[in-house]
Amino acid sequence: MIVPFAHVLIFAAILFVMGLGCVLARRNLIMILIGVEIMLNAAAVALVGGSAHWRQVDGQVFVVFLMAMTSAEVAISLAMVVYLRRRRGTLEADKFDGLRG
Amino acid sequence: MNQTLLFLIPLLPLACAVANMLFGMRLPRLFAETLAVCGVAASFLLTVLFWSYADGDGTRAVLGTWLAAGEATIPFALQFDALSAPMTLMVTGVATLIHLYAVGYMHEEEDYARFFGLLNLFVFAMLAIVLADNLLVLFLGWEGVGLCSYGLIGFWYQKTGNARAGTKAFLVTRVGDVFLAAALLWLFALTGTLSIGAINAQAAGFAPAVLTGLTVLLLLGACGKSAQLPLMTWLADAMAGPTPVSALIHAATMVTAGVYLLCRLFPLVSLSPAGMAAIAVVGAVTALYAATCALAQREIKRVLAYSTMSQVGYMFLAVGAGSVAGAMAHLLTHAFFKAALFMAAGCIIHLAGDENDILRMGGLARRGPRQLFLVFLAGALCLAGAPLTGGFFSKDAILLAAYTQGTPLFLLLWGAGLLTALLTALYTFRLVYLVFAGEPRGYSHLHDLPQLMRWPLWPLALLGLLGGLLNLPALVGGGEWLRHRLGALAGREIAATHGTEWALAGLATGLVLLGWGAARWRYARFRGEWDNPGSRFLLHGWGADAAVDLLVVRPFTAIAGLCALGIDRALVDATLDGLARQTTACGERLRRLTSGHVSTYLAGFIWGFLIILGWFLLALVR
Amino acid sequence: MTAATTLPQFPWLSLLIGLPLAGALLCLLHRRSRQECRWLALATTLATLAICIGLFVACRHGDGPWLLREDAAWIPRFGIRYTLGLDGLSLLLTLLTAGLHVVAVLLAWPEQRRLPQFLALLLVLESGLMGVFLAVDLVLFYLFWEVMLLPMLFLIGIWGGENRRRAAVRFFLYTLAGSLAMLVAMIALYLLHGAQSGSYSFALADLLQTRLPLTQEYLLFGGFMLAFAIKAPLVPFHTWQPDALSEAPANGAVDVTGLLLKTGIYGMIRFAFPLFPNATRDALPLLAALALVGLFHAAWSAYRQDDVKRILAYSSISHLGLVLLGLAAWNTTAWQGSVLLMVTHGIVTGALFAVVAMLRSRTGTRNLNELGGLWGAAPQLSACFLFFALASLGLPGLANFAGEILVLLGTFRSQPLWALLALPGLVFTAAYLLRLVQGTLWGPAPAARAAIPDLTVREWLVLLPLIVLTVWLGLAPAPLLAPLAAVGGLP
Amino acid sequence: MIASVVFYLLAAATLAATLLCITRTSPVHAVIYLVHAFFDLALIFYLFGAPLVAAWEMIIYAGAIMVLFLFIIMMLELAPGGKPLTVDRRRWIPVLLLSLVTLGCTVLLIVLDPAAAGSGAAFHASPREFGTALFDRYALAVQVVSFQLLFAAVGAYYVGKGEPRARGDNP
Repeated sequence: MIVPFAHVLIFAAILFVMGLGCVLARRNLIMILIGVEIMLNAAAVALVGGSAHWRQVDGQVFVVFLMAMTSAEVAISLAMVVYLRRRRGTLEADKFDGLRG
Repeated sequence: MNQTLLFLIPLLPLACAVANMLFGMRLPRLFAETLAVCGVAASFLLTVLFWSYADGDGTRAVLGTWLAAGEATIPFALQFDALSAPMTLMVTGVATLIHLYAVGYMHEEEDYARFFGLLNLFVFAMLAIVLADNLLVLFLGWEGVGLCSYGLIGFWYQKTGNARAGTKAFLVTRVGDVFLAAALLWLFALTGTLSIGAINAQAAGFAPAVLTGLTVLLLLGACGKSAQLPLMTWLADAMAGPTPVSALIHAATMVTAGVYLLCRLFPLVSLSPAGMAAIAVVGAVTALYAATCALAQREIKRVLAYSTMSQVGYMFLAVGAGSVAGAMAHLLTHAFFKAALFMAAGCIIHLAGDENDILRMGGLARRGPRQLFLVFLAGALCLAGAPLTGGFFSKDAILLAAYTQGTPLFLLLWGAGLLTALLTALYTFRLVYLVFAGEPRGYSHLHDLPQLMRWPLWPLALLGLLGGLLNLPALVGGGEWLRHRLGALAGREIAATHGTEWALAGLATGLVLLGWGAARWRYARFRGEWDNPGSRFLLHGWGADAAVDLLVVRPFTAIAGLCALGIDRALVDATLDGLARQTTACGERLRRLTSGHVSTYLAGFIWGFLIILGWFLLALVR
Repeated sequence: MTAATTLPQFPWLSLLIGLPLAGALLCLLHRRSRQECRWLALATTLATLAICIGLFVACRHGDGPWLLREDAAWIPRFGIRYTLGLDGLSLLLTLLTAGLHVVAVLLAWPEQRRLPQFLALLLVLESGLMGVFLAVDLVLFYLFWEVMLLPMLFLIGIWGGENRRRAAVRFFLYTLAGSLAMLVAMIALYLLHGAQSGSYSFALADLLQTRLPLTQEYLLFGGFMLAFAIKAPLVPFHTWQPDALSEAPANGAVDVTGLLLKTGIYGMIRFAFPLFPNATRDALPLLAALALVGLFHAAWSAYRQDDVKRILAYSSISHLGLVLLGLAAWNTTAWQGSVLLMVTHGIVTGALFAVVAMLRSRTGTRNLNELGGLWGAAPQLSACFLFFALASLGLPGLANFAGEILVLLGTFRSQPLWALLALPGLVFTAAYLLRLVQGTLWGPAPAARAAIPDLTVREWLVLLPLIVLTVWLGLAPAPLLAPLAAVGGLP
Repeated sequence: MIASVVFYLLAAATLAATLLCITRTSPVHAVIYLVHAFFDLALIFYLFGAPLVAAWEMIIYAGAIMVLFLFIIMMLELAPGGKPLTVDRRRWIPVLLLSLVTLGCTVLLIVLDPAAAGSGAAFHASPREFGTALFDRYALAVQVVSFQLLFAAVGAYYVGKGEPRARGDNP
């Protein structure tokens, strides 16, 4: 293994936290989706690192599934974004508080 | 005739009462009235018929068991013996005459059915007290009498004042009943039974402290009903009821129930000297207190009410001095002449057009019917204790009993008795002069007097005058019939030399003459009533009413208010409502959390995630 | 168990519970015609009463604790059985329930709004109460305990007075909280018993054998007592009662049956005291203290109330205080006295509520200051009102006195101080009841009052049996006390 | 040993790109940086002996998803204001730097083909091995995922199809 597994995990963690920060901090829907993407990729990194560490190919297979799921998710969410944009004229996440208690 | 027929004596008035109450209004008026009078007259006749049953230690009749639970078995039982027989005779006799008088007095009242129903019910309750063999039947009569006096005092209920007087009477006597109930419970705990015979028999076995306690409780119970200190404030206001009621209940029968109770339980009461002293003191003090109040009263019936309170005080003094015969003699004669006085007062009020205030009467002797003046005078002479009248002999016997007791306390009480005798003579003759002598001051013309209100007075006045024969002392060659009849129940043997007896008789006569002279000097030619603070103080019964209101009624209402509003509203409800409000407030805060912004939700999610992470780290570390 | 010989073999007790339910269903089916419903409900309640009287006559002299008993498996897996038992105590209470429900149906006669549903709920309430008084299995008892609440909640909630919602909800939550405590204690007892004896069962007879360490016994006793204290009601938990009763429907039917909701005392005698003997013995002084506090607090509060129904509600709490004192005195006379007082209080205060309902239908108000001078306008109604007020006052010769004097006699023998403390209660009871009578009957009639009709035949039908009962129980309560002698669990 | 150094360089580059992506105000810039980050990730995957995954990363993520983002952003004219995309020296420095680093790493990787490095048994999953694993043990999962993609497509079509009703009416 070229790099100690811990470092890979740390790297993935940092990446994940950045994605999370983006989701939490940003107002714009698109940026939130980007944040989600980053988080998913961080997961992918961890998976690949794991498969390299345990010398199993399953990790990589999972990354493929992960990518499939991500693309499905992006497809729908961007469709929603378009829909919301047309309906509400804005993409500010806080404006969509229809579920307010 | 077997004993159970004895039950007819009390049950006949009860039957007539129930009949009157249920169907009174539907029956023609005459039928309802005759039904009422016959009920009482019949029981009077039965008492005469059964008179022989009372010889020796009397007969005990049992109708059936009333209560039976655990070890408490209480039957319906009557005891017709030497003590209860004369009392029953007096009650039924006086009641019959008063019923006749009431028919005349209430002839323009349309709610007669209720009146006669209650009056009959009263006679039943009084007979239940008199004939009771066990204390629970006595208690039944005791409360029944209280109920009837409540109903009859508040008979003219349209004026709330009357109803309030009725309520006051019921509540004050009810306080007395509480003490009686306490004694009753204590006796049951001690002896396991409530029958009076058994209690009197086992009385010797009780400890002195228990005896004194019981006697004090019985005394307070008797004070309630007999309007003695400290439970006497209700009697004066009870005059709000119709006059026959005052005559029957608040002169002849109910107020003497307390004395009868003490006489009935005399074997128990006499065993505790402290108890006897207490009874005597209460009697003498009340006699003095009532006599002073009677001096300043303006209404004719209130004077007589305070006079009754005073005379009953004498009876208490007699029981305290150990002479049951003296007490019973005075009780019987007093019942006769006081009933006569009250009925005469009723006639006077009727004549003067419902005028109660004696200051606005006067000159009735010449203008009113001659008979009325003579009857009233006869009653007044008995009340004042003029020599040879019934009142004289019975009161003298009581003073003699007190004097011969010998202890310094009883000498003091004997002195108080003498002073009361003087005051009694004074207020009696004041009454006579103000009503009958001088010029008419208030009323314009005299109403006519129905026949029925005239002739029932005579028998009672005569019985009052001849009351002395009941227990004529040996001094004047009398056979002391009542004391011999009572036998064992008669209490202490009054041993006194003839010299002291003559001296006391002379002293009493002197006091009466003194009283009469003073009254003649002051009131023959009426020069207006003194209106100084002293007389006002006496008028309001030494401010007793105000004191009771201040010390008892107002604090009670305050505490009740505290309970009702304070504890229930503020404390219990508030805590519950507070609880409810807190939960809604928490709900509100939680609601604000769901702000609809995605970011807050995600933040929540992250916090949760961190906590789980922290938990695992902790688990890892430990 | 000795089933009375004269009775044919028939599940009488289940019939007692089932009949009112059947009646309720029939009432709902006949929703269309109000008249039909009325007669149907009356027939059902009268039939139930007839059965109760029949049982009373037949089983009065049965020996052994259980006069009549029915038993069937229900949920064998948890050892829950459908067992109904009739002993002296439940004999009296079922009789009282049946009687008061006949009165309730008669009172509900003129009700206009949705009468069929009203009568149906009333009948369901009756069957719930019967169940409570007959159930011997704890789970069955708890079931009926809850069933009893629902109709009451709807009756007050829908047909009630102005702020009926609040009163109904408060009543329901209060009782529910209490019964949850009982449920927890019940289950704990069930498990402990199972652990000790191996066989898991909810039957009262089995649970009586459990020997618990003292602390556990206190806890379980507390659970049961909390539920029964709320239903009794004892003072700290009593505030639901005046609200519920003063907001109950105007025709008074629910007040009369509402009194029966005081099954707390029955629950104590049947379950709490026998199941936890040591805890009970130690808790007696506390119970007595609560009883006395209840007696005086309720009497004083009643003195300052203006709403007639609230005065009666507080008076009912005050009487229950005396009943509890009798129980706490722990001797035969006091116990029989308190059970008798519980029954007669049901009759007398029920009658008073009926009279107040009639008063309200005539004058349209329940406020003491607006009433007055009733005697002139309606002498018969006022006479009945005075009669029942005096009976409630504890006038000797009328129903309540017999119970009260027995309680006091019994209490004085075991704890003289308690009896002496309870005695002044007589004066305070007299005080607020006479104030009630003064406010309504005496005094000048308010000018605005139109002429008031006197008692109608229907109202006489309601009051006459109650008057006869009050006098009969006052003078000869022996027949009622006889079956009590053999009640199990009594000292 | 070189491989580790390359990894750390690439990791640093990815983190920097992501950081910049997050902090951009305009979504277009953010997407660009993200694409950049995905390239570095692909290299890292390759470094960990997952060439197929690296290729897919480049194709699917960088290629398909980010392009879709860009397309959506352009379509919805989210670009801030009408300001033309002037070349602003200061803004392009970070991009240049990152590109250089990425380019350097790529070159190094090409030069140091791990297969040739033979530095110990670095794990290397050949496409054959990957293929058999994918379609042998995870056959079912593949079917499921394919369904998932189908649903996503249908969903996107449906959501996208709805013609906009009057603007601003609440759903």
